[in-house]
Amino acid sequence: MNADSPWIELRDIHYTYLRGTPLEAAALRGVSLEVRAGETVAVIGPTGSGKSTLLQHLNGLLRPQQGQALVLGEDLGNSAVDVREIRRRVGLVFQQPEDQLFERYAGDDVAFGPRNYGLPLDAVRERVREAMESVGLPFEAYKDRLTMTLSGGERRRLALAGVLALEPQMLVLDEPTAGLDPMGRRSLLQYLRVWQDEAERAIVLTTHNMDDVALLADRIYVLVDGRVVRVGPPRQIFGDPGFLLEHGLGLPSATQVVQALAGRGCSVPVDLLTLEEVADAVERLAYERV
Amino acid sequence: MTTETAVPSTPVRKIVVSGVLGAVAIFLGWSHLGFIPWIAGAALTIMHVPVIIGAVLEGPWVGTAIGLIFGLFSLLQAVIAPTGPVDVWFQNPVISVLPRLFIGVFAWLTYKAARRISVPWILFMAGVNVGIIAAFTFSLGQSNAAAALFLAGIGLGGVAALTYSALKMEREPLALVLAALVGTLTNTVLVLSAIGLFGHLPWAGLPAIAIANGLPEAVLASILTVAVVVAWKQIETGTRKSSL
Amino acid sequence: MSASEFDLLRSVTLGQYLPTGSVLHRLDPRVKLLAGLLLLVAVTATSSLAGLALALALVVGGFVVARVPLRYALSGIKPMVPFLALLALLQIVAIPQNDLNTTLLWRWAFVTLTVRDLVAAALLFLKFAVLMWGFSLLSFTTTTTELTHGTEHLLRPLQRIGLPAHEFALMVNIAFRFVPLLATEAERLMKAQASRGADFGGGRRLNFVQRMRKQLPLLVPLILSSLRRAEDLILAMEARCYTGGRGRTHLIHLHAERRDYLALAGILVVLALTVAAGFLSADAVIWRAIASIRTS
Amino acid sequence: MPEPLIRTHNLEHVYPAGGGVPALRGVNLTVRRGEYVAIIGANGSGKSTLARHLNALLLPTEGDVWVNGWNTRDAARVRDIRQTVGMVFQDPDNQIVATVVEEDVAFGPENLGVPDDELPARVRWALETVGLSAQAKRPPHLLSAGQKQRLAIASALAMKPQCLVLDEATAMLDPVGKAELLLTVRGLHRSGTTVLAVTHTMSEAVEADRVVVLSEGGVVADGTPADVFRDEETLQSIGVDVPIISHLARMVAQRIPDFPSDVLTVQAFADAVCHRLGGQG
Repeated sequence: MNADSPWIELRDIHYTYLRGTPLEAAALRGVSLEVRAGETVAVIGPTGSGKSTLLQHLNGLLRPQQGQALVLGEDLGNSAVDVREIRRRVGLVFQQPEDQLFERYAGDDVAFGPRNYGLPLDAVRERVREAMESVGLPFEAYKDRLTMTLSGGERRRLALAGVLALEPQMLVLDEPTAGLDPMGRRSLLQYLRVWQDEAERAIVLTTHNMDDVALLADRIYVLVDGRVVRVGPPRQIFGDPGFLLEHGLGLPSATQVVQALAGRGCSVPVDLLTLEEVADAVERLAYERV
Repeated sequence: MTTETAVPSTPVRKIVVSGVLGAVAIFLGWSHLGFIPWIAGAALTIMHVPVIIGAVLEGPWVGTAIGLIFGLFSLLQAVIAPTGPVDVWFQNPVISVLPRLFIGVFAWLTYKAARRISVPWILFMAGVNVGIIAAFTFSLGQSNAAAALFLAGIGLGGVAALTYSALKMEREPLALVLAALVGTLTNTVLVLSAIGLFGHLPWAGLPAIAIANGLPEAVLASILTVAVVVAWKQIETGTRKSSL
Repeated sequence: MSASEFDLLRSVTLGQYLPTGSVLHRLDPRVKLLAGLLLLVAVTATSSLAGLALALALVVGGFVVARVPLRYALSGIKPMVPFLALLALLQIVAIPQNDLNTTLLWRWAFVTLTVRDLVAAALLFLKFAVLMWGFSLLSFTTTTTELTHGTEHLLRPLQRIGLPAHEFALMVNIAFRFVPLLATEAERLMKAQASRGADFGGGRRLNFVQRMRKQLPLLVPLILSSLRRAEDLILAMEARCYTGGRGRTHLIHLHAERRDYLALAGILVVLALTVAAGFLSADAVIWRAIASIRTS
Repeated sequence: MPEPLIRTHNLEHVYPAGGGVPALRGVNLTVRRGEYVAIIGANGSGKSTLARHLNALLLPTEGDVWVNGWNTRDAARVRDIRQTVGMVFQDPDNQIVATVVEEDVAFGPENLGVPDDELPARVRWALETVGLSAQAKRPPHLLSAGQKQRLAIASALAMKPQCLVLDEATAMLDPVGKAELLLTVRGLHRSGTTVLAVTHTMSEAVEADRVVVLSEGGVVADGTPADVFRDEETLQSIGVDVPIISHLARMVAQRIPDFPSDVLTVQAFADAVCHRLGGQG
């Protein structure tokens, strides 16, 4: 895997659940996707479009039934690949991860990953300390707390720490901010941004919150019925709101305002993404008229 | 997330907890997650753990109800989706259903009694167990000395380990371990006796199976029961700290 | 290698209900439950091959009427054939039947094989098969919901003598309601832990401790989450004024029609014959009839 | 002045396992028939605890709660109270009892002893109201999360409540599910049902015509959405976000002095902009 080849390359992936039985359900129908070092890629699509199925191909939880999955230079198609090593370097966090905590004490749960990879105790402690601090759960204060007594937001950050403790190169997040209250959502996004800027790392995430996408994503894949129907930077994807609404997808708040303004004849550039840009555009409009 | 500790056991609570833990027992059986392969192709089951947990948390009625669901399901599974020779015997409700009704009651009784356990009581129980093993070894020794000595060794080792840990552990986890042990042995002993009653297996062979299968299942059940109940009732135990 | 090791959970479809919409599907669930019980009693009580053949015909006929593909319906027994053969062999060796007036077929050292042994083996196999296919037919044609409704209605008269029929039916209903939830939950747990290095593939022989270390981190959160779900459900049921069975009315009423009584009567007759065949030693009569034809 | 539908007086609640920290500290709240009230606050502010006092799932440690004139401490009235105040919870899966959609809807009325011959019509009406008539015979675990929540509403509606409490009912739904649910709730409110929405989603709070803000077990604000969301600083200090649009309106107001900053919805904002530009042009 030379320097500039992408960390993840999916080529024409097909996946069907319970293939060959009366309950057969096609989840992916020829999906190709690419993730490069340092990038944040968002996968958006209505419920049931195959987002979660796609994510599970990135760390070998699901092996491609058809097509090729190249992750960090390994072809996940052939079973000889050490998939546990791939899963260490590509950390996947599921939806509502706080439901998957099982150790009684917070520190032990974060240590589950490093212990599975046979690290000695002091290396495990160091990894757990670093991971917990990086999600705003001070090691000394939280390591001996009963997991069940932590708040929902804290338990979700603990679950993220459990994956960060493996020091992954990439993070794959399935709806990271779903169900969090505004404060929890803001702090989680903050930790993700800090984590990504620390070193050359990549993030792949699915979400229904388009403001998160506008904030974080470098590139967006739009998935509908198991097929990629659009791919591009946020400004280009959100520049065509009609297409997204047509597929039951939401829009970032800024885009919603732009659309409402356009509908009333006050034309502002269509690819505005953040509230600041909208506010400045409205300001320009106001003073142009003078 | 705070769970009220002293929660009145209303009829709704009894029905729902029985139903949900009954679903766990069914699911463990159906998905075979409840079977752990053991030596010589036999499999240890932990499908009785939800029965013990239900009894400890919500009392004997809930334990019996979950036991009934567990029994009916294992009967149904033996008839519709059999996997091994044992299933032929489990088609008989007296073997698959009746014994399972008692797991919850005995587990609950042990749990209630064990909470008032004291050191002299532990030593007394240890003495009783040693006596039972001695008598058993003596009787089995007539026909097969080697097997008797071997089984006696295991038995004594078990009692010693149990007594030591009983003296060391706190009250609550100890009560849970004993409840799980008694619950599992109830299941093993009653099921095997029913099998013996119907002559599927010679009586002489049953004690060996009971120990070979029952003891590891009891160990598994107690680990699982303690882990779940202590976490659910947020009981601080042991070092009260993570292992880091 | 397409099937991932986690797919086992998704294939845990509860029961094998096949909605072919046949008349058997539309029968009153109480009739089907009673038929199941009668079959259990008849199969255990009879000792006659002829009787069992009759019951087998009834069950296979049921598959045809229910439009269930025969090969699929009968395939369930395949994994058991070796074990049944083993058990039959054990029975022949362990419980010799050479005392009565039976013709000796074969002898080797202390093992004797007589006609009666063969009959005993055939009985064992047929009893197992009829019972299995009978209850499979029941699960093909009846949903779990209908089963719980049928049970509740059957037990309702016993409610007056204190048997909690309503509570039992509601409990079983909740259990069936939660099994699919636990299946998806367990799958997510396995995948979450696999994503942190847990190895569920278990290709190589995991020893007991390793396997337990794999299974425990899965079972603890699974049971804890079912207890959490129970707390929510209790609140939801109390919020909807549930205070036990007294005074509750019912949306679902089972109405037995003529065809239900006919079906039950038919099943009763056939199974009565199955049991009767045993007492009338029908096998001997048939055996002699065949023998006489052969010699004449 | 007619008796309010719901009234709390110095309502206090301390969870036995809560270590003595009161989850509610003296809440005085009245809700009249036909109102649409949103109850917002950060996690741990006591929102759900308050909601569960309104149908006697929880009883006050101190103070009282009256529903339709009945005190929730009066055990004889609990059934009437819970019939008057229906509730929908956060997790779609954990509030469905039956294994068939229509039987779950019938569960409540069956408990109330609604005569057998009236049940089918009532179930059909409830499913019709939430748009799930086609799913009547299906098992719930095959529904989407949004459909399951609408089923939960139908199951509450079937008891003909005067008031519906939504305890963070949209938290686990995707945008399409959220929009459908809010549409259903708006329809119910228009046809006379009092609605109490406990939420931390601002798009849901803006739907209401009155917003009550809770912080650490006490009511810190109670007024129309526009009034409540004007004061962004104090709200943010207690961990409550203002709707994105009022945040945007405030940013524009800093750039264009007399721009109305109490705007709450996308449409209202666009109207304000065009009005501001049109007026000047």
